[in-house]
Amino acid sequence: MIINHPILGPRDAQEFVYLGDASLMNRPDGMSDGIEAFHDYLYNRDNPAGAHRELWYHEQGDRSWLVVTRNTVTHEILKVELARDVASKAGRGK
Amino acid sequence: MTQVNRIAGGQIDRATTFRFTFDGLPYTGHPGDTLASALLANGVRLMGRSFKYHRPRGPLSAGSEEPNALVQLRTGARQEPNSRATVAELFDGLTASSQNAWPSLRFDAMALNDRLSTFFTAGFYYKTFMWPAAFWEKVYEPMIRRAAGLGRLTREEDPDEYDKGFLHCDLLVIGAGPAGLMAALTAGRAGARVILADEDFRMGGRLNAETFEVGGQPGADWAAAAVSELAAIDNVRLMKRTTVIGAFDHGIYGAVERVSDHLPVPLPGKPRQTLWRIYSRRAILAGGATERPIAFENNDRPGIMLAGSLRAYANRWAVTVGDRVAIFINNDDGLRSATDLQAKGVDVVAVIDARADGPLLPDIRHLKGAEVIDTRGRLGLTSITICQSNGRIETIRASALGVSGGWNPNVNISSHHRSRPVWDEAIQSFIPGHDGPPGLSAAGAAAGALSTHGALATGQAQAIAALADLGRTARAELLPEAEDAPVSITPKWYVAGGKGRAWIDPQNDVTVKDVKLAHQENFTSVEHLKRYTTLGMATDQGKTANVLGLAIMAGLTGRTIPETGTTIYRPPYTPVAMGTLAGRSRGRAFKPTRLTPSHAWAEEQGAVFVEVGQWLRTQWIPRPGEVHWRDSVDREVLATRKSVGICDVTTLGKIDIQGTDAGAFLDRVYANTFSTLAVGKCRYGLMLREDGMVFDDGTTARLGAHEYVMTTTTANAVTVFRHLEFCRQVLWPDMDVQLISTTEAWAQYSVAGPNARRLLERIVDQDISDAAFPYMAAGNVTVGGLRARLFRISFSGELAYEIAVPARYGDALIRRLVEEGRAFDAVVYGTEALGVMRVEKGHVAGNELNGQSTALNMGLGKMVSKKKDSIGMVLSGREGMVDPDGYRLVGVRPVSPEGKLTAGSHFLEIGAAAVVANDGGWLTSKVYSPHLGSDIALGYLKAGDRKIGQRMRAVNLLAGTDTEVEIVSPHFFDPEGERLRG
Amino acid sequence: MRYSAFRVIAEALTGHRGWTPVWRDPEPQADYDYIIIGGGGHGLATAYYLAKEFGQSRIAVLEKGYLGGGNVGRNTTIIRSNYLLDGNEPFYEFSMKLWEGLEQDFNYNAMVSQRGIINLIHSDAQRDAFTRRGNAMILNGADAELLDRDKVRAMYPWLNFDNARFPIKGALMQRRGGTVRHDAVAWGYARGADMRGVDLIQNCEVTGMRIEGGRILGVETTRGYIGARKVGVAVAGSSSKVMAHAGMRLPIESHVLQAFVSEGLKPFIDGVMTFGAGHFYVSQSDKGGLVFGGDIDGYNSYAQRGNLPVIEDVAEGGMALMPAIGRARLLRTWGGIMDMSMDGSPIIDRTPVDGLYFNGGWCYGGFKATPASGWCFAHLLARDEPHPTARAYRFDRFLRGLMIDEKGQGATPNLH
Amino acid sequence: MADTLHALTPLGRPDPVSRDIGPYRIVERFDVALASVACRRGRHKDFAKAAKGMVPLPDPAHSAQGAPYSSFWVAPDMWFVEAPFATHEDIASELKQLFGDSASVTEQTDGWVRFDLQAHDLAPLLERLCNVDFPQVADGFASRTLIEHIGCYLIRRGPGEGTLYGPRSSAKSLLHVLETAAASVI
Repeated sequence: MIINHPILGPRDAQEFVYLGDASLMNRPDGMSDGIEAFHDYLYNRDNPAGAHRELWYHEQGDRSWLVVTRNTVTHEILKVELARDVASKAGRGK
Repeated sequence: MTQVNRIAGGQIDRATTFRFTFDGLPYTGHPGDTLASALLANGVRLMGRSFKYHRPRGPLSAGSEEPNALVQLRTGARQEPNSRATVAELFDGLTASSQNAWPSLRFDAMALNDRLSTFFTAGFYYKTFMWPAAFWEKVYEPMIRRAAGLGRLTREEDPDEYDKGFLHCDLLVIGAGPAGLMAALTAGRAGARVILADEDFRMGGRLNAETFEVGGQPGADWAAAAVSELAAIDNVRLMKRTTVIGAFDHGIYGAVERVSDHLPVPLPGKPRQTLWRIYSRRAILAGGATERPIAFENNDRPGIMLAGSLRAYANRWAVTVGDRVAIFINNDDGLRSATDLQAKGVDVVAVIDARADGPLLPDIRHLKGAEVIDTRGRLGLTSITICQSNGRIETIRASALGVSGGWNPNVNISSHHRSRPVWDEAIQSFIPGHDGPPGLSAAGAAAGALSTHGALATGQAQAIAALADLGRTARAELLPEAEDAPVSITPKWYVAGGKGRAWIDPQNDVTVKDVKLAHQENFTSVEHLKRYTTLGMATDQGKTANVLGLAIMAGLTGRTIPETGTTIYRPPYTPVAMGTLAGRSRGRAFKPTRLTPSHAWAEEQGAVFVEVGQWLRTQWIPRPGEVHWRDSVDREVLATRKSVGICDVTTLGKIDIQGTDAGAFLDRVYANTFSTLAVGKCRYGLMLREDGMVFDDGTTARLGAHEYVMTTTTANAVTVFRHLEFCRQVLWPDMDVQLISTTEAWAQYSVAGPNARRLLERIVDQDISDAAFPYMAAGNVTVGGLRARLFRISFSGELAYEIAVPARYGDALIRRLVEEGRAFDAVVYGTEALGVMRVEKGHVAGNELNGQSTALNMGLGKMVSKKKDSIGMVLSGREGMVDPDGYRLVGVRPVSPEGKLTAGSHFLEIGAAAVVANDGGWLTSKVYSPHLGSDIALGYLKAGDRKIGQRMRAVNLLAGTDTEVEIVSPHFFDPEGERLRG
Repeated sequence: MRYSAFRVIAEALTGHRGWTPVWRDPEPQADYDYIIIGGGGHGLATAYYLAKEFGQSRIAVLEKGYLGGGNVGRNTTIIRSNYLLDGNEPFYEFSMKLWEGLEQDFNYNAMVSQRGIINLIHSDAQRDAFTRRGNAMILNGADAELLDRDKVRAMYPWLNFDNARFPIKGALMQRRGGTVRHDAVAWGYARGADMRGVDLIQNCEVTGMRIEGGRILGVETTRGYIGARKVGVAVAGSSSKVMAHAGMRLPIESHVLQAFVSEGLKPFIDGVMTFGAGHFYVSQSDKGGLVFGGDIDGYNSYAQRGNLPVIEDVAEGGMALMPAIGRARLLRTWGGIMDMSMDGSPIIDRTPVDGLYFNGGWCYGGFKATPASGWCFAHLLARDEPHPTARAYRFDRFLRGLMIDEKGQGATPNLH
Repeated sequence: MADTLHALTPLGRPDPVSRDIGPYRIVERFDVALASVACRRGRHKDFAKAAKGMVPLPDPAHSAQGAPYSSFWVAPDMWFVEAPFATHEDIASELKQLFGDSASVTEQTDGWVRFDLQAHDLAPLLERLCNVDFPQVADGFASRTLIEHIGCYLIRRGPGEGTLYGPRSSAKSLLHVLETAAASVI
């Protein structure tokens, strides 16, 4: 596979490490959320057959975490974003 | 033997003669020959035996689709089983032997199976061999397994090397027949970066095998001219002997270049083959088409082959398969075989044309509406029996029979993404579907354009389209003139009526009867057909068989062929040597080797090394007189505890963490708190996964207000760094934290033991007295003016430090430490002694950090701060993980000092039966403690914290040992920690 | 029809005219007591045991494609019960015992072949871990042996003992491990179920579930609505898709696992072997092909195909372990979709919907589990309580912190 | 500075090596000091100001030559800065001084082994080694890439000139890979 890195352009997916659903970005707050919220966050997945937002880490590259939107049936990649930008925009802050 | 069947013409170099042997007999051939063409030239038709019935077989084809003529090429460690004689390029001295035959190819005892074939129908084995139950494994299966397989693999290491590489292009053209050449010319002339890959050792595809003209010259000459033109274009790369094996995602194609297979052995330093990963923006599949047979009784004898192959042997290789040739066809293309062979002076005894209509050949006995209904000749065809349109049966003497049931476009690569080919009624075959690999289009015969003109035209058109896609313009130049005969075919799949067997998949011995049986038993879906009969599962993957089998099943079920199903193909296009896929990553180069800065020194000392991930670490350093490894390890431990020991700990992961939020960041990623750590101090940190299990541990030092350096375990250095980047970029993107690994930049040594400070005082420029540099101090120092780092930390329980210098000085530093250490009888210790001392001190390491254990399990539950949010804090509180009866880390000592312990033993109560209900946990790590004079261990024991002082058993059922043990605190050594603060 | 050697001979002598269809192709009825969604190994086994062992009737298996077309049709055929954890080992040992009597039980030769499996050891820590595991196996009534390097060498002298990056130091062996002819398992269960009146309905895809008042009433399919008292879902690979019809999100991701077979070779490897320092496991089929595999590709996928890097990675592992296979050729690759669960272990449990039951999350260990999975799922469906060996396979184990994590990788499905 | 401790190259030798294999020359460089410089969050202005005229800050996937400092981009907001070792052994301290608290600076000199590759045309060698489309990228291109499982930085200085930085601990493995590949493609 080839991932079109937003900064570096097309890069072989072999350079990346895959984590999983981009919902792993939405970590609850440990001081206010409890076990149930963390359980749902960590364990349950939509696991769609189709467009899937997922996290890839460019370990053998620039060490960026990316949010890749990829069709899990065709492997077509629809969108690639820097995870840091996505997280910032989502208000994850500090 | 002489080349009795060599005829005039051909693309072989008669000026040079190659000698070769097959089954020990000598033959000759010429450059340009394949093993099959040379054997046929020498009058050898019998080249193999089939898989199941051991039927005598000769080549069915002249290409990579070959199911029959499989041989063992070369000898010794280079012996290569199942090699297709039809594509094995002849070289001087080639040695080949037959396979799957005993005692000889001509007389094969296992041909008994053929006599019993009425019992050995498709799937018969599912219905028997069940009684008595034990007989399957003891009798039946060993028998079957002994008979299994085709060629033999030697058990020697493959002596050849294999390479891998990467190529990039705008357009990959797969196949260098007329379509591929035209596509490459069109794109190459337009300036695009083109790769033209062809599996053959001569480009041109069918043009080399046909007699018709292109642009007013022989097709082969036109092809050669096109290749010359392409070779002169800088932006075109020609890759002959290169098979594109698969279409992978996003335009990546795998290709295997046979660099040296046409040579007796590879040239020095050169690979046998190279696996290329081709990154293409667009690709054109111009892989041609494969002829398919018609099934009829005994259609598998040596001398019976595809009609197009018969004429390929004549036209390209100047070989006739026999002196009397017959042709059996259902389409016009097959007629060319008759006319070409006749033109070469071969006696064409009859053309049996299953069609009543169509053209009639002059000057040849052309029988319309006729069928071949049987053949004779045990080791090679001697005659065919035909049934004419009027029902007259006639036996005709013939030594070769060409069969053509039509041509199947080589859709294979277009279906590698599981796209279904679609049925084309006009050519009675499948053509590539529209949802194939993005960026791939098909041209020429692969696309169903079966005429030469069609190939040229589609090759050009697809190249123009592909370049247009890329925003480039390619010109549609005038195409060279070429034949454009329409496909004229009347479906004919098999000759019905007979009682004998008619082969569909010759290698796996799948016959029309087997398909009928599958139908009778309701294995009618195409997948069931394949799996039940093994149709298409042989080394050729059904290239000649699949469509035929499918069509026959369609006929039986009364459905159309597309309704019955399609066949799709999986990579690789043709089988690929495992060595090629592995490349250079084998033997000691399987993975890179990581060496520490003291490695050269340790080698000089005769150190024993151990693999720790990719690192090689010193395990222990034997000294003269030491016989057993324990002698060395005990000495290293005792000397360290007595005075001072030095250990290379460079492999521990080191991560530089800076930024104004560095402290807050560490509070999030560690279970305990780091923001409050004073500058110049370090602290043991426990890192959890989000699921609350312990991820890693290590010490982290604060070197400045916004600067920390974290250490990780050797094993987790990479995963911890990845996790920290995840936290920094994804979870808390606005934190001001910067990370960089410095694992390799610093050579780091542990200096431990009562004299550690005295030794280091001789080396470090600064005051490191207890007052100036107390327990858990950390900071920059200098060594002879050189920048260095010093940490006062201990995993051995001794007064200990870790000192780091830039890696280039690591060798000098260990030499200096050893030199200065002589005054203290200092010892250098390895990972074994390190392990002994950490177990004596009760520190968890790899065996306890198994990803299944919580801080509570390790006795470190209090380290998980609830006052702040940190990764894993919440979920570590789940009920199953705070079970008061859960595992707790304990120390284990044998009740008798001689008692032996084994890591991995399980705890049982005294007197309890060895059943899972009594399983109390297990011993995680075991060492011999020279300090205590006995084996000691750590273990996870259920409710272990309440069992200190109790006696239990450590049982190793694998070795039959059962040792009474006392459960103790994991801190065997200096539990109060007085020594390390000293 | 009962299969036997006598029958094979009798049919051969009479032109094979007497063989009858191995299963019917019935039209779906309006409703059933039990609908099993998924005609793969687990679904077919469930239906078979429901009928045979639990005396149930009015059972249908709905299969979207062809019978046995699930992962039972695309795996590396290995059976073993060499698990570490208490939540797993009793279940897999139960499965092993069922394998051992399977062929006589369903009168079909699935070629259960216990030629032994060895897991190679390359480090002291690995030996410690395998010692722990071997003991756990024996405590659970399975068999295990620890082999030293010499014993492994005597068994397979042509492995890379002398020039290895990660030397072989021994192996954990389970002699009762082995292989089974995978398609025959599906066909044997299908035939056995069909003979007991189970309707096996092919080309029937479930497109929805009718749930009212928290209770399932039936399923919508491409062949119309079919009512059911109880519905069991056994569609590993597609679990999330099917359970979405009931509004459920699962602790599962779908991943592609590639597997490989070489050209047929004369006998080379007798048993099953796993490399401990790379991603490679291998056995040789009764036809002579080396059947081997490695890691999953690692990204969510429903594509049933993988990519080149994993093929190369597996080949590298193979060559590192067995340098003699350099000239053996890879013949065919394929990809199956795995239900990768959050702890690497399966789920056989009720769901919040009354009458709807779930069986999935098999990661790539589903084939060896087929008999026990079918039996335990049938037990749950028929009796509404878990089978004793499958009690730990609950949905709520993640919420309660009772994960069954053999590899210790945590909630990272692609690492299990 | 460190006259009391002798230095060894990553290959464990007193002096760097060079190899000539056919047209390919592989030269180990042991005379370059290296440090990572990362811009602190939200401090881009101060950072750029400090760098101006001193440390080039090339775009992603690029390198830039300067004196005494050259640099190449390694990650968002992070560069590796090179300088002659003889005069800038303590490069990290110098750069800390220069950037103040606008940057995080870390010494990297000994984290890496550097090989300079030379030939009339490096493409045949590099296509055997890594997936960088070397003939197509511009001079100055710099990128991390995988070479036989080893993560390296590759900098293109010309069609026949390139620099590789590989992890120091794998120096021997990397050199072996380079030698083997060169022997294979000549």
